[in-house]
Amino acid sequence: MPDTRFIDPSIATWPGEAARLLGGRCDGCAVVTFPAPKGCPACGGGDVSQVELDPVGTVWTYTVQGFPPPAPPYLGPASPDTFRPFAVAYVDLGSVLVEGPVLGDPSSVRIDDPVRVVFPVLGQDQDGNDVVAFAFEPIEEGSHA
Amino acid sequence: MPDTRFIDPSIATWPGEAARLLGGRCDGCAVVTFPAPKGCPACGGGDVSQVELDPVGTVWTYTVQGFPPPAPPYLGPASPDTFRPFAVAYVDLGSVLVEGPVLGDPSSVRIDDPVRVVFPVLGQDQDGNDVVAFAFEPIEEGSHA
Amino acid sequence: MPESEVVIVGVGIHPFGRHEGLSGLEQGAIAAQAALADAGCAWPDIDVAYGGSVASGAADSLVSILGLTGVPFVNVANGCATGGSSLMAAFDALRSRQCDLGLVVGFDKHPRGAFNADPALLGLPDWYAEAGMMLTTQFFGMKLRRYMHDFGITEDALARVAAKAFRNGERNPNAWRRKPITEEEIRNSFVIADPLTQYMFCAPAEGAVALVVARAESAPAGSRPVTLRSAVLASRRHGTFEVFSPSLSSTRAPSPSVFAAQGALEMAGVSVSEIDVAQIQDTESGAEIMHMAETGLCADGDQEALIMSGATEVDGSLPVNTDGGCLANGEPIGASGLRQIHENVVQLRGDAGERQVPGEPRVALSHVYGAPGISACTVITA
Amino acid sequence: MPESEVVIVGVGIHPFGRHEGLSGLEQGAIAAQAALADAGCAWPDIDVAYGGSVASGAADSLVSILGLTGVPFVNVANGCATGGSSLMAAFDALRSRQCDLGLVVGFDKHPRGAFNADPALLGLPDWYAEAGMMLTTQFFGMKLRRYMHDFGITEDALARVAAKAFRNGERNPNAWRRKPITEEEIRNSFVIADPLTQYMFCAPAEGAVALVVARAESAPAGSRPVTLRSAVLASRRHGTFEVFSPSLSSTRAPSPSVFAAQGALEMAGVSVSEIDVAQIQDTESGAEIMHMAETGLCADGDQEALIMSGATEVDGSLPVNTDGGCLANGEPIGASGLRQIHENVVQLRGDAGERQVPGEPRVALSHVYGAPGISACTVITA
Ligand SMILES: [Zn+2]
Ligand SMILES: [Zn+2]
Repeated sequence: MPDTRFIDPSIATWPGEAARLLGGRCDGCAVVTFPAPKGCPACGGGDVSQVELDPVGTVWTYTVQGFPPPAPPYLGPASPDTFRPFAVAYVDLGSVLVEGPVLGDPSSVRIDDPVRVVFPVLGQDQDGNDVVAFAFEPIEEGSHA
Repeated sequence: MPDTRFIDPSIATWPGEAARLLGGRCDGCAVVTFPAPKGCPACGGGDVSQVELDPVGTVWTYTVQGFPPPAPPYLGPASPDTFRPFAVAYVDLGSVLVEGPVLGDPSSVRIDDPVRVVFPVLGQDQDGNDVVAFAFEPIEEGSHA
Repeated sequence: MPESEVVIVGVGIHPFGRHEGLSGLEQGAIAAQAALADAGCAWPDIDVAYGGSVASGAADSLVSILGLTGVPFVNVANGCATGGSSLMAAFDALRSRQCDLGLVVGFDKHPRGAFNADPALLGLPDWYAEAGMMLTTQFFGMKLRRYMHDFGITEDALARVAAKAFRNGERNPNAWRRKPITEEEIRNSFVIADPLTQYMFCAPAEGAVALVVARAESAPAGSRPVTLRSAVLASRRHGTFEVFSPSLSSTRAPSPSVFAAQGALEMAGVSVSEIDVAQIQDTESGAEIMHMAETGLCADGDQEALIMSGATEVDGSLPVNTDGGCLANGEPIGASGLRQIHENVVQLRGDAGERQVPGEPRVALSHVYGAPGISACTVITA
Repeated sequence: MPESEVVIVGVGIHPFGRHEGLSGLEQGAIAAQAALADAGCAWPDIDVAYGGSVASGAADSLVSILGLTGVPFVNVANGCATGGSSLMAAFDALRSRQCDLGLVVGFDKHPRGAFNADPALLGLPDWYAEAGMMLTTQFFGMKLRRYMHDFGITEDALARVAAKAFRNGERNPNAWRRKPITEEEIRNSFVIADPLTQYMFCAPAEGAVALVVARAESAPAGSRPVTLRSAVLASRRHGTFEVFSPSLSSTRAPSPSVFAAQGALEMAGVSVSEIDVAQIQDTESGAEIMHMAETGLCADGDQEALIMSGATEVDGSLPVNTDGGCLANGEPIGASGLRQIHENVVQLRGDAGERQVPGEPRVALSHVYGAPGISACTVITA
């Protein structure tokens, strides 16, 4: 029977209300990288500890993906009928900038917009399982994260 | 219906009793190469004329292929049951030394042995056609080529 | 303290574009023969050769077409910096070995469509491609969007850069795209990665370029040398913004282009204000704009006024990508960096015809940049 | 007239063999870190890097493990001569640019079984493979058979060469094959390509080697430098006998190894009689024998007596392949040439332990040879 699975269990604590992205912090120089690297790209050090990333941040830069990514490997809607342009952004989470899709109207995304990490269904894999990935969702002005 | 075809019509005048291998002679420096090259490997000249190679020569060096060549691409007998070690030689045809299999008992081949070019069936292609290739055959002492 | 000056004595190009029935290697041989003829020497005179292609096989296979002379021939595989790296190594060989003549060659023949990449080969996780983020075009859009925000570059400037490329291509018989396109058409073409449209992006293509280099005292009689003052390569540092990065450091570092350009100017003993003509990496319109500042040709943000006032046109005060760049020539990766140097040599010789920079340009800069974060720059002088 | 002497100040090796779960690149990083530690310097000190692999990806990807320092890193792709070509280019860079420290690295990880080749990629017709002639082993058998005929080399000598390799491998902790095999076992093993048997051939393998090179005046304090006197590359001339040749010219020319060795000796200002230890390409037993003459170490035909008298043993008058060569180490193509130089450095330092050449060797030659007819030679001195 088809199931629901996370796209890569090593990159987040999904499932759960308070799911978080997982990065790696270098024990030597404290630089944070997502996903957790084998060795630190900043200092070459080999000791990296897992760290939960802040769930809220701001858009540092963005673009709009105008055409369907090649599928496979893309698991989202990729046919001319189902594809809709979507925004992709680097989101400044304080310790690190993480790249991810931004939900909602791509034409409304702006630099410095506040966003939070969410875990929506991206699409289906070959076996018919729903595949959950991470994305960012705009935080409405006046709402409380 | 399966047919008989030559492995590459550009390299010999097969069929016929007097079939010959076809090389290329450089119009500039007269160096002969087999098969005919696009440009002369000796002088870089671009003008190369087709030339029929002498059908008899002598073994310049040889080895014995001890294991079945990977099949495909090899078209000869390649299963453990059907493979028999065979000799391969460079044969000095005067104008050029040509590499080819030597028919007969591989353990009896020696440098300077006289040989002639022949066109035996090598094996079958995917469509069941007999594929004819070239090889060299020892010339018995006392016989006339 | 250079002991020997190195000069470029011959240039050869096989036109860029699409060439049915001609392999990348064959285009490389045509370019090499043209460069040898331009230098007034022959293939057996060459003491050392460096070259490469990304998709068309080993460059040293050229010996089977050019002739088996015994020449030491080193294949270089540095992506977009293949030409620049080859030239750097040949430059060093001539100076270190006191040998006379070297050949540098780059060629390629890519299939149509975007360059595709396998995440595993690049050390990236599968989810990165599955989630729709493994597209080079997104990187270009995002690097540019931040730059426009920080330094006030407009979409008008993006369209102007592309329109200039096609106008310059029209005047370049070796270019692929030789029809002008209006800024309106460019802006209204399909949006690939906002703010970049289809006509603001270069496409994979075919082509080949070769250079004959010599120690100055060994330049063939009758050749028309220009001096290769420097060739410098730099790779990325931690904190730069590169393609295919699931995350970026919270602290930023200057691009490798900054160090390659500074190094090339310093080695050449030339100040950036002396540059008369520049060929810089324009994978898309915004790259030309950002690279103008990264190479030091102007300050961040000054591009808008320079471009809109026409300064980067062939007859402007700072001509950039006079041969139409990657936008008009397409990008055969192994050949693209050497195409820039070919154009700079043609400009310094005064041979550029309709696209000749006026006023006898004497100092030229070239700059390439590509994955995984490498840049190569050269300075040549008349 | 070398302006600056170049020295090797650090060597590092990842053992050759089979290493489940460790990529070629990771082995390369281990070798690089070992070479840096041996030199007493750190990765950020390196001013220029050259390296390559045939089957394990771009060498400059090492920066993502070693650190993003901005170093210019050039990938070289010259098959068996990848290591030698990289060393040559680094040598030239140090001398031409007056920079201090360079890294040269080679690594590879090949699948089990023979190297397979696609005829089209090599410019060969399909019939050549269909007729059963596209096997490297045939080339080795045929080149050797003619040589044995012309110069009186026996099958006893072939077996003796392989037995020596495994004996030397036994005394080399970094070798893959470390068990002696008797000459009888070697002769009686499966006949791959008469006169060559299974134990006379090397096999594809895994491993990595790195060297740190410096201008003599910049050698790190406390390092133990040996002098890199020359690094020379040569490609084939018309008339040589190379692998995958449907025909050979009726006139013969000397192998590229002859020119590479002559060039390396000449550049080093060393006569062949001064060589105390040599590492030469031994893809199979006969190659070691033929390359002894091609490199000038002896006259054609003299090998038989030298080998049978023990002259090429570790304690002989002309020690050859003291680390067990390709036969005992296997062949990770990108690393193989640098393994030879690693062994020569270890011998000149007197650090070779059980396999140490007696009498304080002072001059060492290395030689690689491979498809499509290229050879690289180096001379180092204590
Ligand atoms: Zn760190
Ligand atoms: Zn010719």
